[in-house]
Amino acid sequence: MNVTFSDEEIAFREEVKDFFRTRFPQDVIDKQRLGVPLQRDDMIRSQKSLHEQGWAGVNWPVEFGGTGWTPVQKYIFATEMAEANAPAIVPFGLSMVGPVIYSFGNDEQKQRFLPDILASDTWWCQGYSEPGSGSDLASLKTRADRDGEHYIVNGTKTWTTLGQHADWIFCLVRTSSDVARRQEGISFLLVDMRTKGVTVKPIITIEGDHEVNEVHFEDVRVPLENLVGEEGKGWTYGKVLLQHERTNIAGVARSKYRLKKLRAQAGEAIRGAEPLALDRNFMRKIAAVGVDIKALEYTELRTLAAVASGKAPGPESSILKLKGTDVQQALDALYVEAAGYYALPYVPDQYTLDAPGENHVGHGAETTTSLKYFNNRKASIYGGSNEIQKNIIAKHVLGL
Amino acid sequence: MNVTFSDEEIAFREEVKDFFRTRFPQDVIDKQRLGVPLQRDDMIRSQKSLHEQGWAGVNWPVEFGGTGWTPVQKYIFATEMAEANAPAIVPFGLSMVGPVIYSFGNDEQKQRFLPDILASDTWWCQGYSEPGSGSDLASLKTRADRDGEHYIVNGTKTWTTLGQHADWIFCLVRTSSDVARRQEGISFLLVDMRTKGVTVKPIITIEGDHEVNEVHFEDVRVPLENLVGEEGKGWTYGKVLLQHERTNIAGVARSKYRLKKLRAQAGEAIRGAEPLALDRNFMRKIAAVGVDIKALEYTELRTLAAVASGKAPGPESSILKLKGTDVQQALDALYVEAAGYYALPYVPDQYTLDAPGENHVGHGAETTTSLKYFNNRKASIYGGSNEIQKNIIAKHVLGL
Amino acid sequence: MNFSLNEEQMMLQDSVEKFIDNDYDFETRQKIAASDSGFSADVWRTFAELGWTAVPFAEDDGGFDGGAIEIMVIMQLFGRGLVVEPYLANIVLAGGILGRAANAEQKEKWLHPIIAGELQATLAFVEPQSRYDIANIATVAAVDGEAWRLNGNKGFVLNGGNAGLIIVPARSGGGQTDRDGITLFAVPADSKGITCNAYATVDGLRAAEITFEDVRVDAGAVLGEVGGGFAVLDAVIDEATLAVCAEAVGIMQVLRVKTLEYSKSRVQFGVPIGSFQVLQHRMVDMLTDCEQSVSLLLWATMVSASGSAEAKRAISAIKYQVGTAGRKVGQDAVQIHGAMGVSWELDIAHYFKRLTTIGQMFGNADWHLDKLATG
Amino acid sequence: MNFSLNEEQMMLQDSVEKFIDNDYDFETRQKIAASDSGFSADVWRTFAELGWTAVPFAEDDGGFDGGAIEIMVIMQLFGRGLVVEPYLANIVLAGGILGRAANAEQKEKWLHPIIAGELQATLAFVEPQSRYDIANIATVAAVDGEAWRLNGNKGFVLNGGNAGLIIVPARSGGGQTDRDGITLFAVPADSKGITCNAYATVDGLRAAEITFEDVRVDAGAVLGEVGGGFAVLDAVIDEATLAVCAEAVGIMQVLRVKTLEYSKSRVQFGVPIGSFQVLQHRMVDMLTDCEQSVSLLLWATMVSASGSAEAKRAISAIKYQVGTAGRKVGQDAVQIHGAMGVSWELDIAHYFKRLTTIGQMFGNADWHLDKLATG
Repeated sequence: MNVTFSDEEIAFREEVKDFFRTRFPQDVIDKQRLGVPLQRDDMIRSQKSLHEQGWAGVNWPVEFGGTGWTPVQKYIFATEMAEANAPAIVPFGLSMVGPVIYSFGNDEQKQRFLPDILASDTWWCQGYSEPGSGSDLASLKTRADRDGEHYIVNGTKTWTTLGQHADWIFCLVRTSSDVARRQEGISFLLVDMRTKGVTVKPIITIEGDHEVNEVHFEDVRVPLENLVGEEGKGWTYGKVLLQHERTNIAGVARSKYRLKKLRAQAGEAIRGAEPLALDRNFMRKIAAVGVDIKALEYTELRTLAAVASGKAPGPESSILKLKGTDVQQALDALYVEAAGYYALPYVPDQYTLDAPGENHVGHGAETTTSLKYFNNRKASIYGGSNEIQKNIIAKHVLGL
Repeated sequence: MNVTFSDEEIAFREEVKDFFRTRFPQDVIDKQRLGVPLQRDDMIRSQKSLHEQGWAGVNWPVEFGGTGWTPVQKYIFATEMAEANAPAIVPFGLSMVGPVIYSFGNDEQKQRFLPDILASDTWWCQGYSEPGSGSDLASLKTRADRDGEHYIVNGTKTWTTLGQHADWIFCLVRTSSDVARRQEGISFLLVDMRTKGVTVKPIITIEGDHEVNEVHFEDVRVPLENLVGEEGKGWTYGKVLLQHERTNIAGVARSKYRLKKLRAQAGEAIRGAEPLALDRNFMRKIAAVGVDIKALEYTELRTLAAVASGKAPGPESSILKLKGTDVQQALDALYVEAAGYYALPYVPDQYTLDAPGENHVGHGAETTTSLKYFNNRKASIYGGSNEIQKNIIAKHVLGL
Repeated sequence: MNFSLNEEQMMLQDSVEKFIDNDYDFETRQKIAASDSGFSADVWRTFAELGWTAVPFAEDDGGFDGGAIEIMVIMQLFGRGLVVEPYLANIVLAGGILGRAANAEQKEKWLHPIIAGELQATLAFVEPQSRYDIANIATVAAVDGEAWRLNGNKGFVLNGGNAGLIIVPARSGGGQTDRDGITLFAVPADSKGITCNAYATVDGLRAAEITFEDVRVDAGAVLGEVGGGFAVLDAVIDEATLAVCAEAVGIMQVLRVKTLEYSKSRVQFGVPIGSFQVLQHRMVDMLTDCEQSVSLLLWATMVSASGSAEAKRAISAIKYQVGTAGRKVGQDAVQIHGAMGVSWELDIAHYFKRLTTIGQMFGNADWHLDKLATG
Repeated sequence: MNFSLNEEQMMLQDSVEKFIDNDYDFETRQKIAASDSGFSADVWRTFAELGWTAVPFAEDDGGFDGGAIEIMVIMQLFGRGLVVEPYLANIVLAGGILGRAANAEQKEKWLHPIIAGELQATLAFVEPQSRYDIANIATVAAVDGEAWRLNGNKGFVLNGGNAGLIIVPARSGGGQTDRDGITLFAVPADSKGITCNAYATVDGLRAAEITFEDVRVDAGAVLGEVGGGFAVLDAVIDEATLAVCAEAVGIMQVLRVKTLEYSKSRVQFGVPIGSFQVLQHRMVDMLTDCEQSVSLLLWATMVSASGSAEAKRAISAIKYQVGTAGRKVGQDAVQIHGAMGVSWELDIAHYFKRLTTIGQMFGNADWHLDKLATG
């Protein structure tokens, strides 16, 4: 047992640091720091810079252009990426549909889709949830009926994050109703968003932003070749996808960075006020979240170590999403608390790359704290609510 | 709306204060203060002094010797009794079987049992739980089969609190198995503990005390006249009994007193240590429990006021037991925290009415704090676990 | 000891309740919140006509002699309706100061138009550095002949962009956090040297950052004693704190009931989600939190109304409660509503946001727990 | 970075595990706990024979050169077995001081017999007024010619009634809470002037209040530098804190697993109680708490073993964790076991009690959170 990095690992860390300091788009990092909302192009440029470095497919196998990194390297990369305040990778292509395609797709699909995903040349979005389906994903109603060489897709997907930017959508669709279990008869289908009959309608979320969408399918003709794997096996692929990126969802490295930033901020005399660090109660709350995050960091490392040594992830992996979102939301709340009255002004337009004007309300990105808090209540709802996660753990880990 | 007491209420309060200062057994109060365990006789003398004052039947109707007090008087009495550090009334006779008998018993039973209960001349205990029945009370197996003028009782009751002192036991027994619902076929039976075939076996609880018992019935012959109300209706009577004393279980007045004592204690330099009151974190915890207790006090007052004005108790009453035990257990834990290392010695024998000797470990009753904490984990288990309480509220109050 | 409203209070309750239930549905509220000023002049006129703007003022001033109980009745229902009209800024804050500290002439000039619904006003009690300490005032009032000259910054001034009158606590003496040396000024919003940066707030209300640069006001602008403004300010902030607690309790009750209803109708896995034990117990906890909050609100209101010395502690207790229990109830309401709970379209999100912002105002839960711990 | 035990550590783990699983069942433990001395001389001899009493000491001293990792391995399993033998008092506390501060002569006199299992010892680091501040020492060591004279009271001395040797931190200079001026003395328990009031503890262990009245010890009793004992004491208390955290994690894991098993077999309302969603989710929380605790224990142990500057913070983190998560896991284990959980007869109650007392020792959760908040 030991906690130290090897010389190679230290060298790798410096390489990653250097990359984010020099080759990653610095204006994007500035935007992150100043609370300026990122545009589609910002996210694409960011990911393309990773791709140029060969670092886009963090978890992908080498044969498909992945990094082949050790768990410790992945940990270092995630840590340094968060430390650099670089935006998280948009997960739909690189972390979700990519792994499904290289795991279950045919060779043609691999050649057709993977390079563009890796290069961030296509933007993907996710078509799982439906109005009414909620946590009961298997109740989905969107149908794909065969018609010669095509499926005819009809139905509605919802809560489609960043769907307004997407070129392609991966969907779970019902290809058969004549099944014993609802989970059967579901297939995994790739749909070009420019196909006739696909329409995208914005949904405004609690904080007032357009981040998610409803995607309607009306007699959308999708070639049969866009089916991934076997017809009727979509549920299995979809589940694998959800499990695949557990550690990503936990976002431990980012929480660690946010904690550090909050602690540093508490030491400053913002707006002429006494530093919050003099408020023992607040510092105790930071410390308590810090303990959770440190525990989570080691839980993640244990998971990575187990997987790398060929073991199946143990019970420790199951708690990553649950506790990871807990911690994120606790941090959200602490940022709001730190901002006091300045969490309340709604002034999204003041965030630009130009130097903040005289009318800038609050210190730095202070007034975005409650928007982030409101928005991120979704963290315990999306991707299978935390209640569903607990049901799953109770069943599959505890055997209840 | 107003919070002030009337002149009559103020006079009543003085009367109660005076009673506990002068007529209530002062050695019992001393024992309470010094942490000396109470004996059977202490409890009986305490209750007899209340009876002499006409205050034993706090909630009983006047016609059966009750006080006829208003809700505010009951509130004042409970507050002053706790303030005086007088022991709580042993509930089994006065608060449990008494009300069942005067509500559902026949005249002969009323005349036979009520005066002795009121005068604390008979000690009652409760025969509800059975080994295996737990929170699922209706699964009880103790049988009472008719044989002429008698029931023949066979079975085992458990967790019978203070059963070692009891003259009589009231039991839920199965008088018929040929029923549609398990709750039917249960009867409410009064059994003289001196009857042949009744044996009492001590159970030692977590903290090492003998407080509860197993009571075995082997072919115990109980006269038919000891059946309360109708055969097969025992479940209804038993439920009424459980609901009857909700506010008693909450023990708000006692928690309020304990909070006050803890706050005072925190101000003292115990054993030469710095006063805990200098520890802001500890005082914040006390303050937080204090808010809960104040809320509970007003919740109880609202319940009493609603009942007095002829309304059925609203949803506010349902939370009394739940939140009341929460608060008790929070206080238990704070007392342990306050004692530091001195919560750990196990020295029950050092508590006597004689002046504490040189070997007294800890300050006052400090070393009893963790015993109380361990013992009182039962508060959220006995009398229907808090989980069961929540099920009941969800069903009957929320309509779920 | 008695928990019932008297006849007049019940009439007030009925009147506000009817208005909220009949004339102020969620859609109406959302339209008003999205309007330029963020409140409806029509609705405000109705408030005045119904006498609600006169409630807490003395009869001599044209008021109804109401107090903490009447304000609780109004604000709890305003919570239920998620009312955006600036009752807090005009009546409780600015009106509260004027009712206590203004002389006859000042009352006629400012309080009467406020009661009549003709003047919008506010109290600028926050400064960028003050956090929750209302005595932390860096805005300076300097004597300038017969007049005064004000310099400084006020932050998060509720209703600031709409107000014709701004009541400004400024430092005429003492150090930056001293209670002594605070003077209250009634300053017309169009005075030379005032810059107002108005904005919407995340809960759909309005506020502003206001800068005072050599703003000259005459001696008639001083409300009460020079240097002795703290006691008045403190009492009014206590009243306002209690008022938003009543609003918060109103919101919590709505969230609880709507969540319960939703859980009975929303079907997942073939059954209403209200049949899942985990959600059932959580809704029992919501009930407990709501009832405990109602109890504390009643206590705090009753002791405030009776002028008891306990009032300050009681207000800290209920503010702590709505800060902690309110957060839990709000978060659980959103969670049980699932993705719908974080949709702009549904009212739940907006109740949740307002409950959250109340938690941030007049001292958060931690601030008030500290007062209880050290008091 | 690597989470695996090395070969020797795995052998140690196997050996302790075998003993706990084969030779130390709950009934055996209960009998030993109820005995006069509260520990089994036979078992202690076995510990020595198996070399466990030598683990953390230098090879030169007859030890195995073990460190934080080896102690974690042992203590976590001792938690699983609820071992009452005074390993903490003898090996970690008294042995820890001697290993660090004793000279060759002193080691031969005291450390070697301890390693051999022949001498019972302890460290009297608590005073009645000290609470969790180990520098708060009122016991006075006064120079008396070539010797020293000790006067004062020590509280909650673990293993105090059994110990032949008491290591006494006493104040030879400085104020009552100064870190400077603390001197460590090795004092035979039969020295004149010592009064020992021994008692059982609520978790089935043993401790004592010990009074020193003009106890005379010669210069050879001083361990390390006169007045410079704090650094040694502090390091040993850190090790002991980490050791009881490992024990606590072992206990939490047992409670979690036993509760899960119980929930699968205990039938209520015709179904196993483990089928109730509320209990399922609570057991998921128990799992989370246990796994998070294991993670922190590994972190704290690894940084302690590597001598990192992070060690002190890491130990505070795991102690905070076992204080908070441990309380929750313990209370839930009892609650899910229902009335059985509060019965003396069942092991659950005893695991719960030991977990609780660990929470009270070496600084409770609050104490350590404060260190993290201010450090």
